[in-house]
Amino acid sequence: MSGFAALVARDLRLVWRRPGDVAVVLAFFVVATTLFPLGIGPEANVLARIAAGVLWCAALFAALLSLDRLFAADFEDGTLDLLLLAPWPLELAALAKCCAHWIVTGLPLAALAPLLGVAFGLESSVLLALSATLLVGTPTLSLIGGLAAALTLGARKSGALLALLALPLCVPTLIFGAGAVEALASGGDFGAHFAVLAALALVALATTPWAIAAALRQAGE
Amino acid sequence: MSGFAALVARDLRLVWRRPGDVAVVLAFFVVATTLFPLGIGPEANVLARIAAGVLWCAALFAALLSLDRLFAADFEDGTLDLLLLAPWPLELAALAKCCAHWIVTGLPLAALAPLLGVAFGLESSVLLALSATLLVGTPTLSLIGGLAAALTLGARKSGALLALLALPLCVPTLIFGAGAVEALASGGDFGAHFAVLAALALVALATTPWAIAAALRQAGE
Amino acid sequence: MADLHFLANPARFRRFSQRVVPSLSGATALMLAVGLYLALLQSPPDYQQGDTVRIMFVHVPSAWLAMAGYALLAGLGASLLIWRHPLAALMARAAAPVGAGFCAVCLLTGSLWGRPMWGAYWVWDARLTSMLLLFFLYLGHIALSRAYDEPERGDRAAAILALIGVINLPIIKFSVDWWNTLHQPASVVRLGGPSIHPSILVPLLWMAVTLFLLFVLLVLLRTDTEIDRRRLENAEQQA
Amino acid sequence: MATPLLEVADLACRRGGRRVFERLSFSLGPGELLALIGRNGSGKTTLLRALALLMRPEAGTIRWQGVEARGEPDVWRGRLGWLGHLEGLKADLTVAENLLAAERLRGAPPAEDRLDSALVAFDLSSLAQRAVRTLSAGQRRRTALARVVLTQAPIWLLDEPLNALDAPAQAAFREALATHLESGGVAIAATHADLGLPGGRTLELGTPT
Amino acid sequence: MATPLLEVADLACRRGGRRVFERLSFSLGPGELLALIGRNGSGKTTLLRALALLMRPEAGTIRWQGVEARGEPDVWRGRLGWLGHLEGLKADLTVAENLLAAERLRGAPPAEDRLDSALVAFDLSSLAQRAVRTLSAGQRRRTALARVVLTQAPIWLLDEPLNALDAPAQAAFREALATHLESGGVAIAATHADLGLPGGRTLELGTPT
Ligand code: HEM
Ligand SMILES: Nc1ncnc2c1ncn2[C@@H]1O[C@H](COP(=O)(O)OP(=O)(O)OP(=O)(O)O)[C@@H](O)[C@H]1O
Ligand SMILES: Nc1ncnc2c1ncn2[C@@H]1O[C@H](COP(=O)(O)OP(=O)(O)OP(=O)(O)O)[C@@H](O)[C@H]1O
Ligand SMILES: [Mg+2]
Ligand SMILES: [Mg+2]
Repeated sequence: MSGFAALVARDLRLVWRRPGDVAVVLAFFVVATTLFPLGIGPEANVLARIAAGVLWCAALFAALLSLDRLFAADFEDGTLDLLLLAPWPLELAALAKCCAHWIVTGLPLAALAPLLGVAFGLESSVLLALSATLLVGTPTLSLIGGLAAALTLGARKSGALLALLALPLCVPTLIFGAGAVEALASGGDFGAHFAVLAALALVALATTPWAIAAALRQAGE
Repeated sequence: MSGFAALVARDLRLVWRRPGDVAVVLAFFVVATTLFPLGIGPEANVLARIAAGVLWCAALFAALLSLDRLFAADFEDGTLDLLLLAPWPLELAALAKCCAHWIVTGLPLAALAPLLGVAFGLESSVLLALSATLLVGTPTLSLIGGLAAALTLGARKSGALLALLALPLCVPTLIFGAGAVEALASGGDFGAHFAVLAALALVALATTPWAIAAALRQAGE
Repeated sequence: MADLHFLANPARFRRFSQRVVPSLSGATALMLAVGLYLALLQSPPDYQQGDTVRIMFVHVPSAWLAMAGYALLAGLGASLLIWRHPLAALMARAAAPVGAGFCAVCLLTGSLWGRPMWGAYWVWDARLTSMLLLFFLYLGHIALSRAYDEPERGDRAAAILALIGVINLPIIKFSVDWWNTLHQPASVVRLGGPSIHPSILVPLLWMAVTLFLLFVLLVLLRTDTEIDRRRLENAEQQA
Repeated sequence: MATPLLEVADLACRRGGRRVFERLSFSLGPGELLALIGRNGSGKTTLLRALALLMRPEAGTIRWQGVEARGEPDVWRGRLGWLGHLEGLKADLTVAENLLAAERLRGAPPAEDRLDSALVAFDLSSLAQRAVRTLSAGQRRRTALARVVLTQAPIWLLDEPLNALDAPAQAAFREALATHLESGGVAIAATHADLGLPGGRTLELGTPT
Repeated sequence: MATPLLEVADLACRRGGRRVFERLSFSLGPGELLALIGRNGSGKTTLLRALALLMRPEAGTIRWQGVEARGEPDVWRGRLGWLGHLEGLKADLTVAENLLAAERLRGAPPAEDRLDSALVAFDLSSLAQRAVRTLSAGQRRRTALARVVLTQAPIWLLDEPLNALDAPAQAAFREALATHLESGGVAIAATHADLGLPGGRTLELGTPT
């Protein structure tokens, strides 16, 4: 377990070394969100209608953009070998990397989303729901994205194709995340959507670390 | 000039060795676009209304997603040094890299967009216009994205900084691209929008290669 | 122009700024006091907007200065890349956050004003959005210039960005005509028309000059700091 | 001869469908050094990676004090000090931070004084607070060697440790290796140059096909 | 002594705010080899990069047959054969594709027979169709050396060319270098080992501060 904490700490320190790196992800989130009104046009009722989808989509992009180097950097400088050689389960290491990623992206994204929701004209109760869904949904994105990042490491063709499968794996989270917010806005069943979202997160937590560890071992060969 | 062709050919061959990378970008485009009908619900008039904007935004993200390794891979394995040492203008090399990127992303995106437009209930004349705007607009995205990729090369930041730099610069293209399609759909002045789009592409073509070359030279130091 | 060239040398700039800063800060403070009096007390409340109209005296000059600031960054970028003026880099580093600050002030005052006027803090109007994009351009510049281990490289990368980014400014401005579907409310058009009342116009222009002086003052002071910091870093590394 | 600590029997490995070596056997007692030599592509790196369980051999066993390494992989890994072709350093962290982070990843508590002595041994004290990205090739290699010394692991697996080192750094490495062997550790090092330690054994891998 | 081809005068370079060397001057005539030696971090790589115009020196001039290199950078670059710490190979391309692509990038038409002889010289013929990612460290280094030979450039700039090479590959490199020098070329090589060519000159860079 101390290795787990050490790995999280190391990755956080790496982020800390790049002051503003988190700010950059967040700024990207903001810019990405503002693009949709630009492309679609400024009609307030249309915007409020699609706000949840847009914000969730932008959160996915932000997570993905910062994910693709999650393991690649370690692979290229040889620190992945050191991870593989650490005398504790690789599954924990995989979890630690995803955890660090979530702390520096998912958490701030969930905190920032309500602000952007205001710009889209969402009501305050909906804003809270938005934040809550992101809080529960982004760990799934970090875990699935981490899996895709690990699979693409070995750069075999099959690996890249498997990453192609990982993207659709994020779709349920997006649908239920955006769906929950919209359900609340339109008087639907928020709770049911939210429960599915949480269930997805648990399933991801229970399965992806093993898959990631297997992919990393494979890449190390 | 033969060096230019050689560089384009080399980059295309590299992509050919890993077809999954292009597939991921296209899949991203499809998933990002189909998310909206799923999230918003099947109201045909709302969907047709936002189709152009959504497709253009998704294309922009897809292009950016694949851009952040444009020069970074060459930087890390030392081939950037060889490019810098080639006895012909670095500006041409910059253009060649962006050109190869456009062939493997912009071109397929423009080909794929009409198919997705059908799903949004766009009319056939509008579909054609969508494809045409993407064809003219995506080179600008590749060039601006290439500049952002070159600027962030030696920097301590990840792909998100690249996106932060590139997105505001891409906004005019996005506005006029989506605007042209929408103008056609709503009986506006398609030609004028399209002309601006083409002008933007020419301006980008005339300025970014110099800026990219300057950025690459200083990344090599 | 000859004057600017004269200032390209950090040491000479230092002497120049030490001479100018005291009187400049005095003048700015005085102008600000008078300006606040004009804007807050002397000018009449608008018959329609009431006292909220006073936001304009900060809002409009900030918008102008934010735009001028980015043009300044581009000019400094050019002089760094073409003539390699060492001072240009330091001044750009100093000016970017100041410009971004004015941009933020414009956005904040605008959206505070928007709540009573439009019933919303934010609408996706072309003018508002273009200002937001300008803010992002500033953020990109600041982030890029600080993203390198060697500050000189950050300077040059940011200079390249500013030169390309400035092309965007007029485009964003023109896009108002193409893209705008939600028009500015009538009250704005009335105020912005040629028949603007002198009781509003005078404090507005007064505040514009005041904030311009403030802008110059802040840039000078921050440039001084940047010179010190760069010297300190060099000394540290030489040691 | 002392009782063997490390026994490798009948090891065989393939890479990309080709067999690199087969029926490879050797054993090492306390304080013994094995120099792996052979042509480029003869399988030195492959053998080291197989010993570290970084890749799965086709056949064969690796035993430490009679216990199969694959049986308890985490315990086995805890015994290894590893230096690969790549240094395994984070460019954004300083030299000291890299060494500490690597120690913590192994689960060991950070030890200030040991850190200092490792830095001194490889003449890195003045570079301790520099980000690794600003180091020269040899300075990086020295940092990676300091990392190996810090592990205090009984088994060192080193892939071309002398690469990029200047003469004083080579001497420092030899001294560190001698100390390690004297204290009863074993070491296996792939190399093209002479390791320059008396009494080391040599294993030559066959020419690649 | 022959009239100098390459004249370097008063070169000074800084890295990260520190001065690495200053007032460095030397000149090389046809067929001359300069070995750069010095401690890790003494500035060998920095000097080579400055000579290749990959970084801007603080002061000093580089002249080739009396003409300043900076004046016609493209012409100067066309004269260089470069081997850095990094190999500059694309992992996804085969050995032959890498060599051809590098040649084409220099603007030269691809030459089948020259390619073959370069492959033979470094014993790469059997690896020509293998993707570089499946090569061992020394096999990669040999590919990079074959790339330098292919350029037929009059000036070779080599950073630790012997790194990772086995004995036969080192001999092949020496032979290629000797041929290059005999045909009137010049070469500058940073190295920690003995290059093993008679008559080469040596430049020692000062200890880093
Ligand atoms: C966040 C919201 C806002 C932003 C970003 C914003 C931005 C700007 C900008 C950039 C200008 C300068 C235009 C130019 O000179 O070309 C400007 C001017 C002006 N703004 Fe705003 N604005 C905002 C909200 C408002 C609101 C709510 C009002 C009042 C209802 C308002 C009233 C004005 C007026 C009267 C001018 C001067 C127009 C002229 O004479 O040219 N603004 N604003
Ligand atoms: N990923 C891979 N896929 C296929 N073959 C590989 C792979 N990696 C190495 N090989 C091959 O396996 C053989 C052994 O490689 P290895 O790296 O172990 O050699 P080595 O003895 O370390 O050589 P060097 O002295 O050059 O480092 C070589 O012939 C090499 O081409
Ligand atoms: N990017 C950089 N930023 C700051 N300092 C650097 C950078 N690169 C190198 N240096 C420093 O410059 C000096 C010279 O480095 P250089 O790489 O030229 O050394 P070298 O002689 O090639 O050493 P080696 O034998 O280890 O390869 C070293 O002290 C190094 O720490
Ligand atoms: Mg090897
Ligand atoms: Mg070096």
